[in-house]
Amino acid sequence: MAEKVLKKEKVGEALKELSKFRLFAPSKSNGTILYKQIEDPSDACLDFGNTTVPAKKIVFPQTETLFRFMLGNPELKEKNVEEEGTTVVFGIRPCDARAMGIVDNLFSWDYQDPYYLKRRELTTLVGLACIQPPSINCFCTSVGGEPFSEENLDVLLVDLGEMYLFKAITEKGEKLKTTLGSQLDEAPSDAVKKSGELADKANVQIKRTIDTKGIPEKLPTLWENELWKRVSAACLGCGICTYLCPTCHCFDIQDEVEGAEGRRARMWDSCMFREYTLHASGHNPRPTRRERTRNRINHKYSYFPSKFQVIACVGCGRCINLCPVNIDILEILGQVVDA
Amino acid sequence: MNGRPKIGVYICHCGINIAHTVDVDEVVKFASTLPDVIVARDYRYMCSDPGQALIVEDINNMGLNRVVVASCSPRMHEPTFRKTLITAGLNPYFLEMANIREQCSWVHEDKIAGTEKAKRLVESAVVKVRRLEPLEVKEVDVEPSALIIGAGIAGIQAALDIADAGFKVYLVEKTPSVGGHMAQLDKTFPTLDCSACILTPKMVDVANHPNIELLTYSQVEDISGYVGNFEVKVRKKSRFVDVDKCTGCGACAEVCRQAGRIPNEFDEGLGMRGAIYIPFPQAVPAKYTIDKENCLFLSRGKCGESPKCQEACEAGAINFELQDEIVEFKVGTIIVATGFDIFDARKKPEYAYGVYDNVVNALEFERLVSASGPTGGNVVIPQRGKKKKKKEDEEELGPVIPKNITFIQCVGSRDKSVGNEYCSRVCCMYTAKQAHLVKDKIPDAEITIFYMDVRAFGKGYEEFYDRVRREGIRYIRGNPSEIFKRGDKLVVKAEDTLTATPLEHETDMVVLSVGLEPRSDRREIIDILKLSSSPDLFYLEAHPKLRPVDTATDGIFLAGCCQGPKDIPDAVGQAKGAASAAMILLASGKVKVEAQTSVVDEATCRGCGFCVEVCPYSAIELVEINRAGWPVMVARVNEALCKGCGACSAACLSGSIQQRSFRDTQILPQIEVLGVK
Amino acid sequence: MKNPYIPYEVKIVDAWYETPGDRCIKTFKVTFSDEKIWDTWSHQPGQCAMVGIPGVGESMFCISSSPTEKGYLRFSIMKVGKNTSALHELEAGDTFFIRGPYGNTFPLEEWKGKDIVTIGGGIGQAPLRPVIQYIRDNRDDFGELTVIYGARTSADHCFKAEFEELNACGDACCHLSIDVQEENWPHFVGFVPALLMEVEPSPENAIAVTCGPPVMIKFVLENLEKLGFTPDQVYTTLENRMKCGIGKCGRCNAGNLYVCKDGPVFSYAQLKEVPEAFA
Amino acid sequence: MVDNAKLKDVAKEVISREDVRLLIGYRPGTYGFRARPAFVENSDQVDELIFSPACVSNLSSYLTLEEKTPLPRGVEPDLRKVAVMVKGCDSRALVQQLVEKAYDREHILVLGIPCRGVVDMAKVENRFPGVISGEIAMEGDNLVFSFDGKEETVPKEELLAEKCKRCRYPTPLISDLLLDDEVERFADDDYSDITAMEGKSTEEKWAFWEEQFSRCIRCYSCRNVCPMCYCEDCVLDRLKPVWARRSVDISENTVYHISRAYHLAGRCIQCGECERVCPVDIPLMLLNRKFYRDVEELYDYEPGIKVEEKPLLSTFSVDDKEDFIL
Amino acid sequence: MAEETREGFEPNIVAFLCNWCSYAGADLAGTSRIQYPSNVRVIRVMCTGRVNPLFVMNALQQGADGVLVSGCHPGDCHYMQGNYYARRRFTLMRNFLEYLGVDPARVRMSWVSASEGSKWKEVIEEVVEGVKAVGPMDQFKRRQLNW
Ligand SMILES: Cc1cc2nc3c(=O)[nH]c(=O)nc-3n(C[C@H](O)[C@H](O)[C@H](O)COP(=O)(O)OP(=O)(O)OC[C@H]3O[C@@H](n4cnc5c(N)ncnc54)[C@H](O)[C@@H]3O)c2cc1C
Ligand SMILES: Cc1cc2nc3c(=O)[nH]c(=O)nc-3n(C[C@H](O)[C@H](O)[C@H](O)COP(=O)(O)OP(=O)(O)OC[C@H]3O[C@@H](n4cnc5c(N)ncnc54)[C@H](O)[C@@H]3O)c2cc1C
Ligand code: SF4
Ligand code: SF4
Ligand code: SF4
Ligand code: SF4
Ligand code: SF4
Ligand code: SF4
Repeated sequence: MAEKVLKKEKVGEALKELSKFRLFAPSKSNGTILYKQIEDPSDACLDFGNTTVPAKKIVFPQTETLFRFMLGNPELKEKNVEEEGTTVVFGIRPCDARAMGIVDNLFSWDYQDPYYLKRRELTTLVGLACIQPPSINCFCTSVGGEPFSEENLDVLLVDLGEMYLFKAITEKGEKLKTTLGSQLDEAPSDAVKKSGELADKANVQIKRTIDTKGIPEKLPTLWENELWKRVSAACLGCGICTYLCPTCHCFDIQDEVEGAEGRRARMWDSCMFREYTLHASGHNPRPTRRERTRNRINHKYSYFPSKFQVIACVGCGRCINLCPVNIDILEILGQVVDA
Repeated sequence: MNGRPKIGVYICHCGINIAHTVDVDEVVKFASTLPDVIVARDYRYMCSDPGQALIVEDINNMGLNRVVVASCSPRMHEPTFRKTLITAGLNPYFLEMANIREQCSWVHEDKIAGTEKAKRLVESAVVKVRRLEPLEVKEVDVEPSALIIGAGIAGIQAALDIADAGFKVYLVEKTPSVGGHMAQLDKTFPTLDCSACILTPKMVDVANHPNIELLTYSQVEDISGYVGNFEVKVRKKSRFVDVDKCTGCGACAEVCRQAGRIPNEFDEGLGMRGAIYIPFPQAVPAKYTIDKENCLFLSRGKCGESPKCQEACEAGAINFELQDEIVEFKVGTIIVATGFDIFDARKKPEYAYGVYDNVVNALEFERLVSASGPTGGNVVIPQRGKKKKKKEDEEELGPVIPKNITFIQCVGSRDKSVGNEYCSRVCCMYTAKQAHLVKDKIPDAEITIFYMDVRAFGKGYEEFYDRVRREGIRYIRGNPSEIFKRGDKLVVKAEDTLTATPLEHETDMVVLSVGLEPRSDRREIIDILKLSSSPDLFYLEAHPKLRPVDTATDGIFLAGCCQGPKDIPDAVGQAKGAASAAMILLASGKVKVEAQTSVVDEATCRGCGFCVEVCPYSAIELVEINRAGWPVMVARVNEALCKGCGACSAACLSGSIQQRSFRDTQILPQIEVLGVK
Repeated sequence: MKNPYIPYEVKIVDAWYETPGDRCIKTFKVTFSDEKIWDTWSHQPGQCAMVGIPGVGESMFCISSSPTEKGYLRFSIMKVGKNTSALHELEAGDTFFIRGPYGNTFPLEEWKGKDIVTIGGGIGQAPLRPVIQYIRDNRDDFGELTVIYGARTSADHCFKAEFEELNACGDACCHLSIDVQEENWPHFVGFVPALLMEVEPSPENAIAVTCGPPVMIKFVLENLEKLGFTPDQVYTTLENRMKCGIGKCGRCNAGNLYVCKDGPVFSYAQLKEVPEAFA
Repeated sequence: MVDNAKLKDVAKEVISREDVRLLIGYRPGTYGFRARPAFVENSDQVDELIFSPACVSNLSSYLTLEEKTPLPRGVEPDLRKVAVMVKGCDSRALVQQLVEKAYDREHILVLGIPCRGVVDMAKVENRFPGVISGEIAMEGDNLVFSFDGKEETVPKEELLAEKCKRCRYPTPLISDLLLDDEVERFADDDYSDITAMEGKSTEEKWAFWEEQFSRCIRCYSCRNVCPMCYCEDCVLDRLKPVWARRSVDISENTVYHISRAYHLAGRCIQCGECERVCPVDIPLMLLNRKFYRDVEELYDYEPGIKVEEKPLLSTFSVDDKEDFIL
Repeated sequence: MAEETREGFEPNIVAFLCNWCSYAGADLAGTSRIQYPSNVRVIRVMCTGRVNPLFVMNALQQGADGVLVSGCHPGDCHYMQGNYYARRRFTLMRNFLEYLGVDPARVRMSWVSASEGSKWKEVIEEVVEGVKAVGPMDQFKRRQLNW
């Protein structure tokens, strides 16, 4: 099977071709890298660390209509995701793609979430391997990932300097390869080898690591441990660490009305918010940021693994990088290990 | 428990007034499609008896629990329809009106546009009425008594009027005697009656009136509560003289070791007194007072072998152990009559007041011309600071009688440079009066008055001014720029602005006609009663024209110079006005309080006090509550004080204080339906 | 595959207030607008449903009727916030929407042949009512039924008529309480945990089910232990805030349990392992 | 620069006091050049405390952020003092909190840090990427970065936080203990950013803000970090009434930002925290500085300067400008 | 949207009127049969002091093209100070909205006393003209993006 490459000068063309789908790629907006639906290829920016907001927002939008209705009319009009058509995410980092795989567990557990699952089905993920870790807080290798991980990706691109190695991984990937046909070129013979070398190099560049073995089992034993108070003291209770985490998936459901028309919609929610568990009576089972932080870590590193056998963290480092007060999941895990 | 809102919408034709430019049928049709509207009807005259009966019937038959009337302005018929609801047994606040006449049919000829607007207004009323809550119209009882603060002529007059009407009055005076400034005056313009002659009987009446409880040498410490129910705390300062025993004989004062050493305030420091004293012979009550600061025994713990006064007092009234006493009582209404201060002429250094003994202010001059004053009514140049050690000293120095006296008007009035833009309203007249009195006493005196304008607006004033001018008094229009001494004469430098000639005028004595100022201690009362001040810093009336004796706070009134400069007739007139306003309350015995008041959600209030600051009626205070074990401050509204303006609701960031019937939850839906086209 | 977020319309057959006041409780008896749905619908005591009005929102309530009561579902709803206020405005003939049934059920099969004690407080009686009703409708399958119930005042008692009837027909022995004495109150005065000690049910071949405010549950559990009930003889239902009801939205978890899916019914034995359960 | 040894001594003394329950200061962060808030409850924890130009957080936020859980009956609340380290800008938050009676003056103990500026961490990380661990110190007008065994000096101007370049009050306006000599004002605000924005056309302005607001993910970090946003139940979270819907789109985001900016009018003390924490780099200071400038210009009012000051919007002057009123 | 602008555009303006002056003034305009454009829809409040400037934002979001707040002349407020507070609040809010790119013609304030029926008409005409000139307001409007 001959490998293909995408020459850098042809990226624009390729994106043009792909923009017949719902195409998302990283884009620079006011200095911030965010996924953007691309109509003009020049909006895309492939020379980036990682996006601030993870690609989860493409398959699990921050606000999403579930159904619509007219007030007083019993007919409910379900939102049809199918209409959105094929979606391509171009340049997703391997950790974000892995994260989708993890979140799939949740949305397909027992009740099937039609919106999420349909969109996943419609989406092709074109990954971009991390030649070097986008940030010093990347720790994917500690939680089962890798800078070159192919998990959940349909295509993996590897930056070889002049060109990207284009590696189709799944059937969807193969299809995309066909779509791109003329934009792709035959890979030089050493491309795969070079890619392998780069992968090895990338792996060792991950500086901050932790041995997560045993953490899921240990966490429940530390319920009342002092450490929770210490690590959460500075927390602001904002939504950064959760909204920006590719594996966080909590949502709220609210009805909105516009004149006689209305919709029921869901929107991201965060376990770090005070009102997340607040009862109408004023009672709150997680009354302070200590309980909320504990829940966040436990959820990712204990509850989720106990239910789905996988840690709900891909080590993307966003929650560390973007936490305004330097609350650091690696430090917390370190303390869990040491406790 | 709440059932579903069942709204009836009633659209009035108002004859053809509405129907002419609003398609009433269409509005009815539209209204009946709105959520929760059970019935929508139209009628020729909704406010007519059959119109109202229609509503009552529907309420009774269809179980309506909210009513929208779309007709004329709520300013016209809201009370009418509220009564309709009451008749039907519904809370009157479940009513909302849509003004489709004054603000629709009468102002828009275009029937399509008018109808469209009428629909929107009806919809807005419907969404609001749906969210209205039942309110209670409360009445509170009025305690049949009044507090009057300040016993100058204004306070005295108000006290007498209210007491005569049969209500209890507490009259609180800061100084040892009632009387205020008027007691210090000699004769009063324009009639020249002697001040003491007309004031003293009133002072005595106050003391003897069975309905008046006189609290002199006392100060209000705290007032809480609201109209009809004020709780008052007064500190009666210790006089160290048992007033029940003191006969006012004055034996004590004679022997006081400090006698003649302490400037007497009543005489503006021109006369002297001892540490135990009575401010002036006609003082009411005629009881002696020991001035704590100057009494040797009280300030140093030792007065010779033993205090002489105590020995001298046969009644045994002097008791150094006496303490301040706090008295508390309830009143229904309050009149503030705390009067004024005179302008401190030192603030105009060019006039050298305080530098030369022969520059005096007008109040000092009143004491000088007063027969009961320190000079026995002889106009002499006062010698300040030279303490009369012995009686003989006085004779030695001999009084210096001025032959040339100059008055300067408008000192501290109409003068932006000292911050007083206003006219003090009495200086022109009392200057004329004083000039006349000098002429009486020293017929050959040369008298000059520097003035800016002469304002003689009152009854008999112009006549009086004319008379004085004819007595040979020289009026020079001009504002002196400087006073200095040349030899033993004073020189007044000025410009005669009528002739535009600069002049230097030599004289023996200058009298500064100082203006009236808000009292320097006025904040005490502001803090206790939360009164507002006008820009001139006098207490602010509720409306300058229509409510001139009222304050923003129900049940609190103003009388006399505390509200602004006045002469005696005006002060008395206002006192009578305030008294009658107070008596209306006292006589009716009840006051209705606003129903659309504000209310605080204590669970979310953050105790910032923004609402407290903006409330013009001081109806909100911060109180400490226990929130799940923690002490926190939250706002609380006194519903008897709240007038329902809603300013607090807009000031509160956390949305914790809401005006009933105008809550955010009630207004936002209105905005929503009116915003949509 | 049916979209689990889309609710069914139900019609209110009857509605009445159980209790008065600001936080009043109203019971709704409803049937599906589309009768056919009954064919696919089946629920068991302990299960819940999302109840809502499009344009207002949804919240979770337990179905307070037993599957043995055919042709209708019951909900008893306390007015506490946005949805519940809107629901309270509805009357017979009106409609709202439900989806479900959700959650697990009381293991009534396993309880057969045993004595059952229900201990409820306030609106917490709502999930216990279907248990009681189920036992009444299968009376011979169960042993003795003891009903312990309390509320702040006598006016705050839900299901008053049913308790009287229960006692009268001898299906169960009911013990009622209020917090402070009132005139003409013939029953116990005090808190529910105290009443429990007064009644002193025997743990012998018995199951205890409790629901109510968190503090009450805490002391009831303690007292049951004192009476000799072992954790696996005691059941309760949890009411964590939930939005989806189907194990997605995240918030209802108590430790690693999804209350909406793994619960709301739990045995005390299970919950003892979950530190967050009674937070 | 505050001497860190002295700082520790003072902190030790303070936290040992009977009437102090907590001391909030700074400690080194977990990576790069970062520093982070430290919560010291006993003297053993004092050693980690530092102050350096990396100490960007405004710690006064924590005075109002603390969640008070319901106390069991019979348990007395712990009302002892909280000691807090504040820079000049941060101290103004304390002043404004006191203006708003957020707590009693006696409940706090203020350790003032006369400050010569802190860094813009984003700029620092751009300049020295990939540094696992390092320290920043200020020497004169230079910042000295030490990491991986080396030292680099950069003029402070280059890496200073924007707010420091406009700081009028480098020395705390309120403090019980000043940890260093007072610092002279070294900068002032010319509001050139605001004037530039005002100079744009209506269309340009909205185009700019629309772009900015559309990025907002409504993580509420800007609100939660803000020392002046401490309502128990923010109106923007409320379901009854709904001021801002929960859904995230340009309309609701705009409403969120207008509401918050208006709620900060005459209250925002320019600590810059909101803008610093925003993960998607929305120039929030450009919003609240507009109010700040207008308030200063129109009403001669600066929040967070005097404890006795009345809140801006709870006062008025009869002569307030009204040229736009018909 | 921009196309339907100007030509035939009838703006929708939400007005907040204090009960004592402006509402009474508007009533007087009615009693005097003074004709004016029908674009303004009034919400009555007791005092302009009640009007939260965020109401303006809300109205613009809900679809209004302009907002008017009208109260008693300074010094005449029935509650003495309400209009002074309102003046401050609205000055700031108006400047701010302008700064965001909302044309200031959309956010107006006026003093209309109970006796100024004809002034009310003038105010309405000026406000309506002003808003007409700048066209429909759609900046804050809910765009039903995800609908
Ligand atoms: C030099 C001069 C000459 C004048 N000549 C004339 C004239 O000829 N004819 C004329 O009509 N008018 C004249 N006036 C004006 C006249 O004095 C005033 O109109 C009159 O005194 C006003 O009376 P009042 O009761 O308002 O105030 P005041 O006389 O000032 O009385 C106020 C009283 O309240 C007391 N008080 C103040 N604060 C408190 C408190 N907190 N608690 C308790 N008690 C308090 C004071 O001690 C005082 O007794 C003259 C004024 C001056 C200055
Ligand atoms: C499994 C389960 C069974 C329940 N059974 C009943 C019952 O039978 N009768 C009854 O009266 N109540 C019951 N509740 C509680 C009921 O769900 C809440 O009282 C209700 O959600 C309040 O909604 P609201 O919109 O009126 O209040 P708001 O305060 O306006 O609610 C906002 C949102 O908060 C959530 N919420 C608030 N309080 C609670 C709470 N206590 N539990 C869960 N979610 C909450 C809801 O999602 C709601 O949409 C049950 C809750 C759960 C989880
Ligand atoms: S850990 Fe950090 S990002 Fe997460 S909520 Fe707390 S402050 Fe925000
Ligand atoms: S928990 Fe943090 S590191 Fe892990 S996936 Fe989420 S954001 Fe990334
Ligand atoms: S303004 Fe609001 S939050 Fe502040 S004290 Fe008043 S009610 Fe409470
Ligand atoms: S911090 Fe930024 S993204 Fe988060 S709510 Fe504030 S402006 Fe929006
Ligand atoms: S709005 Fe921003 S700059 Fe102003 S006080 Fe709050 S966090 Fe600081
Ligand atoms: S935005 Fe307003 S209501 Fe919300 S926390 Fe800040 S000040 Fe309070």
